[in-house]
Amino acid sequence: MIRYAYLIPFLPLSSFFVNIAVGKRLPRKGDWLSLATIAACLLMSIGIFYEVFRAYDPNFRYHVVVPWLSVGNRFVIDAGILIDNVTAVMLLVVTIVSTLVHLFSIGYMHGDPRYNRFFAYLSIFSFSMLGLVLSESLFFIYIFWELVGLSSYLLIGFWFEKKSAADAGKKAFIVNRVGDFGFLIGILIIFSTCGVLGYDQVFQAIGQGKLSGTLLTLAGIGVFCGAIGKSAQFPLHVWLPDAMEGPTPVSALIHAATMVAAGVYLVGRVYPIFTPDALLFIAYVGLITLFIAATIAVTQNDIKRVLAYSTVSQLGYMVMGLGVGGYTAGLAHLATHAAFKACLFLGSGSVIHAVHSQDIREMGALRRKMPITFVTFLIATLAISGVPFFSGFYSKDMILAAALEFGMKHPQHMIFFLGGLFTAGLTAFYMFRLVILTFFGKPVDHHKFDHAHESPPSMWVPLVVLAALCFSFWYSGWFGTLIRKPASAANPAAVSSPAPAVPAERGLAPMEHAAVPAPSPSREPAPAEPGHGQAPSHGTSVAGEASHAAGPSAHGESLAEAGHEAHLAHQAHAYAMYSSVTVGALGILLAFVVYFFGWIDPARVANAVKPLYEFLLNKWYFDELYEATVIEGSKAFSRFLAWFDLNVVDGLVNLAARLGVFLSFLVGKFDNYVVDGAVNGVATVTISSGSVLRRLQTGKLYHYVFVLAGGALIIFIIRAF
Amino acid sequence: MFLGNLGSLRYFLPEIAVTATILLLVVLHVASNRRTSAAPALLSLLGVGTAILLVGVSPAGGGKSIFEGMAAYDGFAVFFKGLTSLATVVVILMSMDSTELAGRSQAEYYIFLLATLLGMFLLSSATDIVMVYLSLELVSIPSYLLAGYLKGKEDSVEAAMKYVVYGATASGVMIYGFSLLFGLTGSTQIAEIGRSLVAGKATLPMLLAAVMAAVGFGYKIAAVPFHMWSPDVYEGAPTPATAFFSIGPKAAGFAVLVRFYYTVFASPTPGTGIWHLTTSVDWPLLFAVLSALTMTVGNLVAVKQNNVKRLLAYSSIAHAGYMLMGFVLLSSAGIEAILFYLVVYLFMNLGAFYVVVLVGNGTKGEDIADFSGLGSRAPFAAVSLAVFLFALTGIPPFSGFIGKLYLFAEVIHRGVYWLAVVAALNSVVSLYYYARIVKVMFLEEPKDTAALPVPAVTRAMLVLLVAPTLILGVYWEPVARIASNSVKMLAF
Amino acid sequence: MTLDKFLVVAAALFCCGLYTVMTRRNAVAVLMGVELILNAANINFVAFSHFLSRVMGGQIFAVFVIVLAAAEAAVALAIFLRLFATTGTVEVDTADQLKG
Amino acid sequence: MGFIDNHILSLMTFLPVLGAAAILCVPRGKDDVIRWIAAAASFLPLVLSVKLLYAFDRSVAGVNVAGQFQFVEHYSWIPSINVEYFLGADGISMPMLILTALLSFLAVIGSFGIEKKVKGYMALFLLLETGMMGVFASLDFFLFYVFWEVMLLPMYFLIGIWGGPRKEYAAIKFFLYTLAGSVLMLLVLLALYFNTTNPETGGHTFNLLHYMAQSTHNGWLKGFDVRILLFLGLFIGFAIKVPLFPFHTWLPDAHVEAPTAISVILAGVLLKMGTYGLMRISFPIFPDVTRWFAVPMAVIGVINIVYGALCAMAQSDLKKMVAYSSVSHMGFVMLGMAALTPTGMVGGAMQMFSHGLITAMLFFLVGVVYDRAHHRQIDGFGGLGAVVPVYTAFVSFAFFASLGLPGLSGFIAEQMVFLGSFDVFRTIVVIAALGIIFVAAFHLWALQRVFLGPLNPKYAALEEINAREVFCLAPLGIIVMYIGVWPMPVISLMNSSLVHLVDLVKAVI
Repeated sequence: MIRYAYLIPFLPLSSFFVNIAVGKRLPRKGDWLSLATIAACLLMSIGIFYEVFRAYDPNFRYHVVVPWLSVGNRFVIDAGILIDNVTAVMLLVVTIVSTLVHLFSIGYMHGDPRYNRFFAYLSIFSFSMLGLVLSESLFFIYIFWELVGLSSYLLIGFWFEKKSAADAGKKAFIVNRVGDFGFLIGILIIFSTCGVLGYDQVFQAIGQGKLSGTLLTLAGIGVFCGAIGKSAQFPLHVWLPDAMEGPTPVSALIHAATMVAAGVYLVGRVYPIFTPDALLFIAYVGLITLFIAATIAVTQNDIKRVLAYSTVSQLGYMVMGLGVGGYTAGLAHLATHAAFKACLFLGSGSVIHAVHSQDIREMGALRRKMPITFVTFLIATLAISGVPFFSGFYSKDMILAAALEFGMKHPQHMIFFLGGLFTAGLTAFYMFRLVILTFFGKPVDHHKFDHAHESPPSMWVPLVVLAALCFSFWYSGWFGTLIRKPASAANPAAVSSPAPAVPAERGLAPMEHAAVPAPSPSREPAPAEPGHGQAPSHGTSVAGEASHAAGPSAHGESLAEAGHEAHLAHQAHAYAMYSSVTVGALGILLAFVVYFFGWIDPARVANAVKPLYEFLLNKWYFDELYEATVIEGSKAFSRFLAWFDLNVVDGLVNLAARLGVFLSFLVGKFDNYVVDGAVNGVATVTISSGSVLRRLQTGKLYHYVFVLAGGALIIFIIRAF
Repeated sequence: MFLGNLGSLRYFLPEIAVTATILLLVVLHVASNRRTSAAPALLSLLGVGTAILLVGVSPAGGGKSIFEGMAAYDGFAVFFKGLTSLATVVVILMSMDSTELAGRSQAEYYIFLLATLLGMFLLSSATDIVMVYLSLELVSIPSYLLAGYLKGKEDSVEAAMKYVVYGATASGVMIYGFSLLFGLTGSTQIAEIGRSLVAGKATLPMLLAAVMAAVGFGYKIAAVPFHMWSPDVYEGAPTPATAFFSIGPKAAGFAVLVRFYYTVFASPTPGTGIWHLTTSVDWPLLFAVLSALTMTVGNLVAVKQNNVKRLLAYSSIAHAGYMLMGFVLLSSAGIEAILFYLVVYLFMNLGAFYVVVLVGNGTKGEDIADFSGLGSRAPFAAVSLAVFLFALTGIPPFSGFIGKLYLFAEVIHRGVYWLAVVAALNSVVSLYYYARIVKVMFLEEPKDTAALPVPAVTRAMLVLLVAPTLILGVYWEPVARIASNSVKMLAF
Repeated sequence: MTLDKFLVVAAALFCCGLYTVMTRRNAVAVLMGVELILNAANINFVAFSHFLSRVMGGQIFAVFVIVLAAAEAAVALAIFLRLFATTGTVEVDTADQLKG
Repeated sequence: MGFIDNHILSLMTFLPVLGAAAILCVPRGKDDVIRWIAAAASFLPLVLSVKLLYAFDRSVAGVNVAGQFQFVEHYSWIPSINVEYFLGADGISMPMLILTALLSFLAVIGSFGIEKKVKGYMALFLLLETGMMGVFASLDFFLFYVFWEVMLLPMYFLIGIWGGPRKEYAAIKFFLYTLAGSVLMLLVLLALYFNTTNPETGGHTFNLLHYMAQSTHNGWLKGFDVRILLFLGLFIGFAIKVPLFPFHTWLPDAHVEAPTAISVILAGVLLKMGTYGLMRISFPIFPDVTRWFAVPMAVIGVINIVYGALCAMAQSDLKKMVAYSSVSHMGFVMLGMAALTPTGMVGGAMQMFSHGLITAMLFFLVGVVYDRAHHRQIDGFGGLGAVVPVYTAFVSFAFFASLGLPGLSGFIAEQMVFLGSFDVFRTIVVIAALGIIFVAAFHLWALQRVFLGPLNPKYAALEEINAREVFCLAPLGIIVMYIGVWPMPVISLMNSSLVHLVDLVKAVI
């Protein structure tokens, strides 16, 4: 199966082309085509996952490249795919969510005038996202990075007649471009020092010391900037809530489960290039994000916006998790989050579909009308709130554990754990606030309530599937084993052994083999086995295990120390688990106290801390700040430049013309023709001097003779003396 | 080495043909009552045609001094004779077309025209200052009459008055300079004068003589600051006469300028094609400055003109400036460039005037505004005029570019970069006013949309003028060869 | 009588002529100025011929100049007449239609 | 067949002008006949260019090696001053020849809607095509110069007669600017001529390859200072054409006033002549000065990028915006070339090719809406996406191509420029990369104001793009996408030449 992996992105791409071109004329407007292709992708992904899972090798790699672009003999960029365990998991996540969203959309988008276009866009998104997951170099991930941005733009602005939707699409694209600017700089730094862009080649080059120190940190932060944009991290998180203008399935697929997680995936993919400083930067960005977003989520009343901010907050968790060294934790949260957040979003879509409103203050008691939606939504909420036995508990707990462990080693950075813990409570609170206001209590708007009904099966089946994936048993066990933190490439100890990464096979036709890089110094380089992709080497797992839980500073330390680390990690895990369960419970409790039992009136609380409430309600005024500074600033600057261009640069020659005016004034022949600024400047000078000169031609004969004689005299005098 | 009078006649056939034609015209004028018939024009065509033929078949070998040293028979003179008579043919045809001249006495007009031509023949071959003065006056005096030929038209008479006074003064100054030269050397033969001056240092009288001679020649080629008569005269004179002035006397002026200065104040370094100054009178620098001034003033003032004839007058001043560049370089390639330029200038300038005559016939006006919409009223004439104007600007693939190329090339080759830059910038300026005419012809909607009739003969003439302008822009080797052969000048 | 004296007279005459041309308004007077210039040259020719060279070139030249001056004057006067007929005046500075 | 093979470049160059001559013989009023003759006369070079593409040997460099030029036609033209008729193609000129053939043909098709003085229009257009082809095929500087200037006249008339409201101003401005640049070039041309001799004949020469052969001699052209002067003279001449800041102000006027097809040619082909000239003439003849001037060139390039993008953002006229976006994109070419690395150079050349296609699409598209709405004010539309979906799709495609979306050719070019030049100019490239944000911003902003949001009821009945217009756009779009996905066919076309060029520029002491 894996040998056909390169086909995966092309299936949705073909359906994109068909749907965009002739979709309107196809039966059912081509929705089946998109669904079929993505389902095929799902099947292939399952196949691949099965192969990977069967191998059960933390170092599994399948790497194929074909030459794509070359200039001279030094500049070479290859196209290819790289499948390791992370990829396999990610493929599965993407295809599952995508398939379910396709299915859900059939019902949700029913009757839309641009139905076929919607499925075409979903297909191009699936293509881009799968390409992003499979790409084996920074260059290609950047390509697909932009392409998912495009599909996001198209889908957010799908209902472009709404100005807010069109605005949101534009905002998303441009904000992402800001992040991509950093990404590009990161790529450029790496390329200019290492001369390669394939992940393996880059790690190898960094290991050889071609790029190190501050520049490496900068490169890491640059690449991470891409993630800041795509994963809506502070300070570029502003686009994601606005992106909710898109159809809800899109929000679920792109802006909750997959595309926004691409940033996290990117960080995971290039993890070895991050220096400890870069990781610390990443962790802080994650922390700030998760906190800010959660505080905002508490006050929002739009069901999708609450979910959007919760997405931002959860992405912050993932990023922070990666930043503090919880590699596995961050990626695990990515996977679990994809399921429960997609479930939440699709659930919200089901609700919106039913009541035609997004304001939770107009809902209430919907559990009676929409039991399936309610149950699935509740399960997902339990998952996100970190209730034990649900997937969110499993992964968030790992993140908090990693943060605590990091804090134990570096007490000055304990804030990661504390902030994360506090926000976990906050998350539970606002999520249950949402559930209670939506599904419990009494109907607020009877008209809407009466209209509400359970969604058709095409919509609730995906909900059920996703809800089923919200339980933790799906993930526990294999996840931590298969997905291991890679060694930092910059750590000299990790690369003191000859770099064993086997260069990928080249050829015009995709060739394959399993390359097994060394995760630890103790390992012998494995001979390249040009054969089938699943070449397990279990012997490596011991050493791999040892470095698994280690913090960023722990690489390359002795096994004894590794044992100590393991102990520390275990301890941290326990603490984190207890405290997170406690805090989560408190949050849920508070939500019930306030919104279910009504013992505390939220309006009064809000009034009591009005400035804070306003501040949060207005999302910390980020949009206003950006609007006032960056956007207005650049617009004003561009207007200035346009003015400058029209008046100064074009006028540079005009300036000469002004000089000409002055000169002609000096000779007493001021000529207002010159002032005509519209005329090209050089011509103006010419004309003005021409008109001065022509005044000499008075028509009076004796002037002519005078000039003749005078001219001759002057010539004579000049020549004579 | 000097051929006697009788022996010289063999080398004087074109002049004789022209003289005979003039005499015949006088007879015709006296004998015929029909003063406006086409006979004089046809007769002059015949005469000039014969002259061209005689120039063409004139005995080879060159390098003869005829009439006891008064004139030279050399490639240089032959070239100018051919050039000026060619110009005269075109002008005669143009005059036949012009309604300005219709109804006026024809024979007199052509007598003056041919007399001027005779003067130009002599001027381009004169090797004695007496001869120079004589032929200069022979060119000038009929020109005055041509300028004032439109009896009753105030402009024309005013032009003639200015022309005659200015011309007489300029030639007076020149003759005074000649008298000083004669005093310094005791000879009237320019070769002799040159030899006598070789040893001498630059005395004040010598300088004075050089400058005063420059006044006379400068007036003839209309170089700044001796150009001021030309715009007024060009505007006032009948258009065919203006066309004639802008090429014929100017070319002859260049001929005598080159011959005089190169013989008197310089001498060739054998085998190199390079001249060196024999006296310390640094006239090349002087004329380089005049050249820059001339082209700049001509172009700048032209920009502001609204009368096409006047505009072309200034443009011809500017072109004299370009040609002067070749004069200052003391190299045969420089002179070659002038000769080449004169050939292409002949076609493009006369062509432009031809269309002006055509439009003047149709609209009775010569303002730029009268050309508006010509592109649709008379497309062929308009396209031809555009070709001529762009050729005058010096844009490939028209011949004017090649002419400029030769001039620029030699200037750069001799290292006078500043002059090259000035000239280059001037070309850009010139585009502006030439394009103004093109603009009104093609880009503006005409006030009057009636088609302008273009007679078949005129059309044929325009073709005959456009063709060389185009062909010489693409393949000019033969003309270049003729020019380089014609540089061989008598110098003894 | 030395050459110098002739030359000084000629130079003075030349200047007078030029001055006349530049300042007089009446066309006929201007023409007279031109004649002065030509005659200044003539004096030079004859004087040089007499004092410096034994050839007759100078004198001959002077004769030519005189002849041509006459011709020129004839043409000029004819033109002035025409001017008078058209504009009613022979003032050169009123004839300034053509300018610029 | 042999004749065609031996004279393929000449045929490509002169077939259009033959077509123009044929058109002049067609009687007035038979506009359709004229149109089809013009289409045929521009289609034949396109066919030949395909033949050229297949016959071209990609492995040899050309540039300064006489023997490695292909399709060479070498005759003496004016023996007395050694002007030669010398045509040939290498990797530098190949993409441009193909681009010219393609865009010319499409522009003729795109001009079928012209009703005013069809005869003159088509004849001038074909003359223009001859000029363009000639520039890209010439290897003799004199010949190059003649073709270079030959383009001016038709361009002047095409803008001046068939242009918009301020056509006269725009036409003369274009003409004067360009002529000013080319007279400088003429002076340099002559200086080169007199300082170089043909080793075979000993006479002076206009042959570019002979200049390049001299370029390694330190004492050539009286030393480095003179070479700097000559280089700058040429540079300004080319910079006006590109156009580089601050010589770019003719461009917005000319582009805006020109009729659609002429804007396409202006932006698609004429702008490339400036950078082509630098590659073909300036760089190999003055390698040492090129290195000396690399940083200023990069700075100018980056100013173009950022400045052009910002100016574009401020425009209210759609066409003017596109025009300024050309300024921005040509900055990438300059930046890539200035880096003097193979990647940067290929990136720059790639950008020339790609921008030619993309900007042609953009101008065609602006023309489509202008034909229907008779104005181009960005704020005067709104919500057109609902009325004209196909048109909207084309515009979106072109805009995304223009802002450098991966998968389309502009992206490849920009990235190669970045990757190739970052090593050399770090800060400059960072600023240039900042430009991509602005580029995205103004494209999307315009897209939104014109096509998205609530529909402006004035345009509820706007006509959808028609088949002829799609015929003009589709080939461009397909090529843009093809190159974006699989750029090697184009890169390999110029690879060896440009690598050789970089070696040449870098190698000299």
